[in-house]
Amino acid sequence: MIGRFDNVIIQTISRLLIPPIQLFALYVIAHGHYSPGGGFQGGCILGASFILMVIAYDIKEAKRMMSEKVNTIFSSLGVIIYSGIGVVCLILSANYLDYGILNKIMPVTIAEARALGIFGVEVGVGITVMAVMVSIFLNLASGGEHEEAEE
Amino acid sequence: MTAQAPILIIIIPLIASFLNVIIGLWRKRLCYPLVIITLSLSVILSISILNTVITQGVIHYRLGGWEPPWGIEYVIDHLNAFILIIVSFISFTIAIYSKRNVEQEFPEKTVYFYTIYLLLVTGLLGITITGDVFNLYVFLEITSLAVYALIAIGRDKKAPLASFNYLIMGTIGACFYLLGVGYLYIVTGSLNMADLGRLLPDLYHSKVVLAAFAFFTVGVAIKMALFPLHVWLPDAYTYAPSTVSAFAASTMTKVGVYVMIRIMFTVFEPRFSIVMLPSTEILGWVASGAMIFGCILAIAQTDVKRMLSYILIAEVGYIVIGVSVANRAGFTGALLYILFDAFTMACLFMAAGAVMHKTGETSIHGFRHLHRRMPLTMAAFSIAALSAIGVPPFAGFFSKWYLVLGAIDAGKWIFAVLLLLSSLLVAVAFFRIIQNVYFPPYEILIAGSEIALPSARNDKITLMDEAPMSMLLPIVIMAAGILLLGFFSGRIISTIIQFTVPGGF
Amino acid sequence: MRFFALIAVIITGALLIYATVDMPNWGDPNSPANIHVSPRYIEKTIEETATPNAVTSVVADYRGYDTLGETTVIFTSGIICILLLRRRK
Amino acid sequence: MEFIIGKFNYWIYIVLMMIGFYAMIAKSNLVKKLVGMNIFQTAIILFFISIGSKKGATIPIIQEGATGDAVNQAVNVARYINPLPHVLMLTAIVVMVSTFGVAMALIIMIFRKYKTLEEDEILEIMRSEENK
Repeated sequence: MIGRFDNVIIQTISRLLIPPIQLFALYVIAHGHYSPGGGFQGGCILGASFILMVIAYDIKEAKRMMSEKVNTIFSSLGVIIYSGIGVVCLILSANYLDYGILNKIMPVTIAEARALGIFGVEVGVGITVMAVMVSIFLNLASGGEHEEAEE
Repeated sequence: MTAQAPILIIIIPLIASFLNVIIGLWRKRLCYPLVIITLSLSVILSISILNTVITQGVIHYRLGGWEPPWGIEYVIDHLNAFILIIVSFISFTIAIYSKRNVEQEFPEKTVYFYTIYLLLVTGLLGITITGDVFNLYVFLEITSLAVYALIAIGRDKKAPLASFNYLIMGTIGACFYLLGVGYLYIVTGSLNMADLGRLLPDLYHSKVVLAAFAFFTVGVAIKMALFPLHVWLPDAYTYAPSTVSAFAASTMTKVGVYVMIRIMFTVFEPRFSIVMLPSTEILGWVASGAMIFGCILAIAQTDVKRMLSYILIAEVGYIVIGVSVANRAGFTGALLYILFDAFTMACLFMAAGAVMHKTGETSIHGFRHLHRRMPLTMAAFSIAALSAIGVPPFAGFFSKWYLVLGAIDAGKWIFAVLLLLSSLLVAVAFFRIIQNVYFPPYEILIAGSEIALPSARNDKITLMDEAPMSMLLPIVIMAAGILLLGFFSGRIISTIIQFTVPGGF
Repeated sequence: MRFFALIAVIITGALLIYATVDMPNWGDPNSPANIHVSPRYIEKTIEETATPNAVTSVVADYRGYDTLGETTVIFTSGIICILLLRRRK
Repeated sequence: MEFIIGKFNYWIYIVLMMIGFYAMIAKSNLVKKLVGMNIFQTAIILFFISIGSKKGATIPIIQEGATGDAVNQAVNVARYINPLPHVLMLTAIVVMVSTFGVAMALIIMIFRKYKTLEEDEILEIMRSEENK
């Protein structure tokens, strides 16, 4: 349903805009400890940058940057990171998601270990949200009939 | 290991569902074994949890190590453990059953089907095990989303619309539940069930608490398809793939009832739900409406799956009536009914699905003479049907016995009469099918176009053509369960159910 | 259907208005919701998690399990969109 | 008067929720139902956020102790709004986004099969197909 729409101004501007948007998204994810932000918000912004790509060019072009397979792997990778951090806590003989125990494998205090745990979790959430936003958008926009980019 | 069992039972299927996607990209064939292994692990874990609960009492598990009102806590008492075993066992058996059904109905989507199936099981287990009202909402939504999708991929053209209507109703239910959580939070400031149970008694006069209770009840009633709010159920379960309707029919409504019991008797005290409000009285009448209405509509159907859906509505009515009479016998009957009905419904829907797999139709006429073609499936179907009716040696009889006993104990003769009347109606509904299977009326044989080829048709009928092994085995397991569990009902009551009865009954 | 919807909406609205009468005022710092559980999050977030943003620490640590559920929900919906719509040509 | 002004947010939320609820049940266009669902859910978000507010308070990013020199300074709880409802709504927003995505996917499936999104037209098509 989204056909190619060639417009030099739109394509150039989005080329210019996408890197700062992605940088800002990373900032929002990473700086969630000290300012409003976090995994979900940052992931949404990151996903929006890919969606901008799709709108300015077309689905094939966007898929050359991130194929559907990679996207699917990312969407489950994020949740695996999240639940994996919990499993690491389990293996270190604490309760699930008890990040405080991470100080056993890292030279930090318990509170800092918790902060690190929070950061890891936020990264996981961000990856999943980004991948899922893109995948939902692509499937809804094309009715599920988009083709793989030919390599 | 056993100390961490409460969380492992959730995260093993959860992580398996994430891995399933990645493995599916690589080797599609590995998905089915992965699902079977995962779910068999959760069966083992749920048995170990039940064992721990029986020997050591209530399990408390702090997620993230935070103490309860601040963090999320898992609380597992006899009631949770009981429901956990039902859900994990049924999901395991139906996963075995699903293989051929999935291959036949949507061969190119097996990976995603199994991912969603695992998430559905995770959601149900998560609802059952948690001790936090908001955590329950999150898992409720995982379950609901998964079930909407699984219903929508049914082969029937009407499936997406049925699923959409379910989505609208289900979202209303979930939002009402969330509003209930908000109303409790605004007056107490807590989200933990045990903490709420401690704080609420001082606030029972508050109008906010009353509204919260109303929203909880209506929201959960939508989710478990209690009579006037059941409208989404028949369409959804009729058009869903047979694996999904078997699983959803046997577990989702039961978990809904569990949530209702939890809210009414743990978050609120029985004193509030029974004495201060006439809620059990209202529920009792609503449930008896469900029993009669569901059975009458079931008799009117010609499609077997749709008929079973209406029977399911009636069965929800039975369970709720057991809770609403508010005494020991009634409650015992309700819990026994949850167990037996999960087996019965799974068996009935799976048998109907096996017939659909072989003959491609589920109308009652399609069942004619099937006892020669699919003897085992039909035997299992008849056993389950007799159990649903409540014929003595089968499991359903024992639970109905307690339900009637409870109604009489509470002095509510009218409920007892309605229970028996509705059992009679269920019998009428099922004997229409059983008659078609074993002794089809002669005039039906002549009617229709099939008369043109009597000899060919007879050959087809007499040929034994059972469902494939992976379908037959779960059906037989369920039927055996129905045959045997009834005799152990005394054991089940004395080891598990008698501890679940809330104080004050 | 319209009539039925109107009745349902009016009943719900009446219940909501009835309940609102007993609620604490908006913005009241001493309402139960603001004094029972949440002060701990504000007071201890730096000491216990080294994270000044209390929302982040509650999202990902104190109630981190909810967030795992939340992430699972969104993962579910992503997979569902593929399951329902994807058709390879 | 105090009674009405003091609970201003709650009255607004009730009105919003009733609008959304009505649209969800009564509208026959499927997309309008979804819009109603969104209004309904937004109303709930407004309600939760209103619970957590405190007059004169700011966002819950703790200033005391964050800068190195002022460690162990007691935190004034009344200065910061309640973070918990925000957390709950963060989760609920994600759930709502997901529900909306699934609902849109279902709508596309329905449109593929019936070429319309008006519920009564779909029911008519169903009926005419059954009679065939």
